[in-house]
Amino acid sequence: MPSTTHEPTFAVKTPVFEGPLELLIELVEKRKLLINDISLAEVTNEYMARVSHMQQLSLPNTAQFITLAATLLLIKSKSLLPVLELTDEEEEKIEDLEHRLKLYQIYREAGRTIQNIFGQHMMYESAFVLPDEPIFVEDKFTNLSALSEAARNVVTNLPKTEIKPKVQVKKVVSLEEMIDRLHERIQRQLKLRFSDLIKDEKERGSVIVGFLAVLESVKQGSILVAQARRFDDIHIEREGKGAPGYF
Amino acid sequence: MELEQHIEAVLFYKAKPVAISWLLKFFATDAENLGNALVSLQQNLSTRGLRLIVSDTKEVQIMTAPEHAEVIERIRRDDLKRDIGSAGAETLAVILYRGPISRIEIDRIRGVNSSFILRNLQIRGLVERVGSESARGYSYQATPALLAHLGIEQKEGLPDYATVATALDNFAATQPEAEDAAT
Amino acid sequence: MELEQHIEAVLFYKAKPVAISWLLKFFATDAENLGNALVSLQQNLSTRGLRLIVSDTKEVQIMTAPEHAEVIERIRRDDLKRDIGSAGAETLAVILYRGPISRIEIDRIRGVNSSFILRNLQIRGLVERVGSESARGYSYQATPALLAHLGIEQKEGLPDYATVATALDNFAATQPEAEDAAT
Repeated sequence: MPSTTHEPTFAVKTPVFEGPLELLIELVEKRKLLINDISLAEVTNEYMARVSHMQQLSLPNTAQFITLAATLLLIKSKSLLPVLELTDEEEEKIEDLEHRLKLYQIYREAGRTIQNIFGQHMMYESAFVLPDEPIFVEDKFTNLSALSEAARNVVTNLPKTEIKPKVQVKKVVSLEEMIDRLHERIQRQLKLRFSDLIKDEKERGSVIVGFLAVLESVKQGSILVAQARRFDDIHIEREGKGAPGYF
Repeated sequence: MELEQHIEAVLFYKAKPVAISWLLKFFATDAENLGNALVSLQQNLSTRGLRLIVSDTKEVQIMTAPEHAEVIERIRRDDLKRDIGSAGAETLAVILYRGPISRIEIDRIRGVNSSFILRNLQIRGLVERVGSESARGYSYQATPALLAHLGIEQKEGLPDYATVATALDNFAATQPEAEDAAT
Repeated sequence: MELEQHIEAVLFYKAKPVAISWLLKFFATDAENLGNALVSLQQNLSTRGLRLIVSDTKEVQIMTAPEHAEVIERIRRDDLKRDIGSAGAETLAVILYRGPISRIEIDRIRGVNSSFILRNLQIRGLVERVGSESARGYSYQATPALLAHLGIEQKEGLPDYATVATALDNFAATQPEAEDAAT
């Protein structure tokens, strides 16, 4: 179960996911799917939508979610463009994600059991009975120099303010913006190359979102995409213009 | 018999003499029932390391069996011979510099649970509970005996007092008020 | 068997987690003897109001049996925090099934930074650091207090222990490479 935010500023209760694996597994389980490339491709759009929503809310940790999104997009692209050849490294990344997700699922289930039984039937130790008249026992620590040193140690080991990491979220182009831009350019240019589409984007996240936008349009049938060889540029065309029927 | 196990758990938990009249009321039972349960408990414990002691004052208590007295005495002496250790010293320092301070605050400062250390410091007469138990547990302060031993009349006289106190105060200010930290 | 009764008395007297290594030394016995005595004590207590907890931290402690929780809670005035959030529970699961396990490995399994949760679990006394800090950070283990909160004598008593352990084993068997590469 995702933890729910208690921030009064959100009028609508938005489930807040602590990490990307939690969000991903939630999406897979919601559809009652097993963890594999097919199910992951299926949840990619929703995952991206959630992440773009997180960006709009400027939630912390969004950067971690975007890192995982890159792998998810690889899976998605492979499922939409079977001709797409993946490098060994990419294949590994995908396998690793599936692996981590399956392992995480086991612990998540185990965690549910623990949450259910936690504190339900406590076992108690004996209550501490205060000695009536404790005898004063001194030792090597009961002097000012040892105790002030101990105090300094305590201060040194204090956690640095808040432990919760506050990752700086960089502004990444939203999915919608990217799709709009794509359509506009197709109208104008009829044919463009993927590298042109993203050439002004320096952020990796924008490239990812741009790529998803292309894939999305392919799925909707509004453009045609082709890639001659891997690492080659992807050619995008408006459908119905009888351009080279690459695939 | 269930009552017997209930009584055993309660006496173990209380770890001190409990009035039979209290047990009667607590378990809402009659003298015969309770008597039978106590006799049975006494019998069952007779072969074990613990005993059920019934006092003239109509109190009952679970204690270690007398044949283990020597072993227990050895532990008691060993325990007192051992020093409080660096974890004990740190806990004691927090109480000295910032006491009276609740257990939860001590735990947060040190990032670990201090219950057992606090017991040891109390047994050694180094710290004592103050006031009554609140939602944050008891508060603790240094005993007069410790202060006299250290020759300290007021906290401000402790080495680096200002630095340590400020650091601990600043830390406390970053901590959530409520108990419900995100676990 | 006398050792068993001695241990029972000592654990009752100490009233806190006692290291198995300490028992070995204190009773000047070997691991097999001690192990037998502990198993026998656990069996003998199983029909009584008390239980023997054996934790991953290699500690033992006598506690009231889980069936008596309600009775004890009628006596206790303070209310222990008796719940845990899903993130905390998930982290506990990782530590129970894979402990001792380093923070970095926990982070990797959960896909998030767990420092904040681990600190809270430590403050509540549910997990403990073991050993010294390595390149992967400290390692964490389940304490007797955690087992007490779950109402089980050892982690194998978790209701789905066999299922989860088998799933983890099968998983490790099917993906040995990835398992090793897990960092």
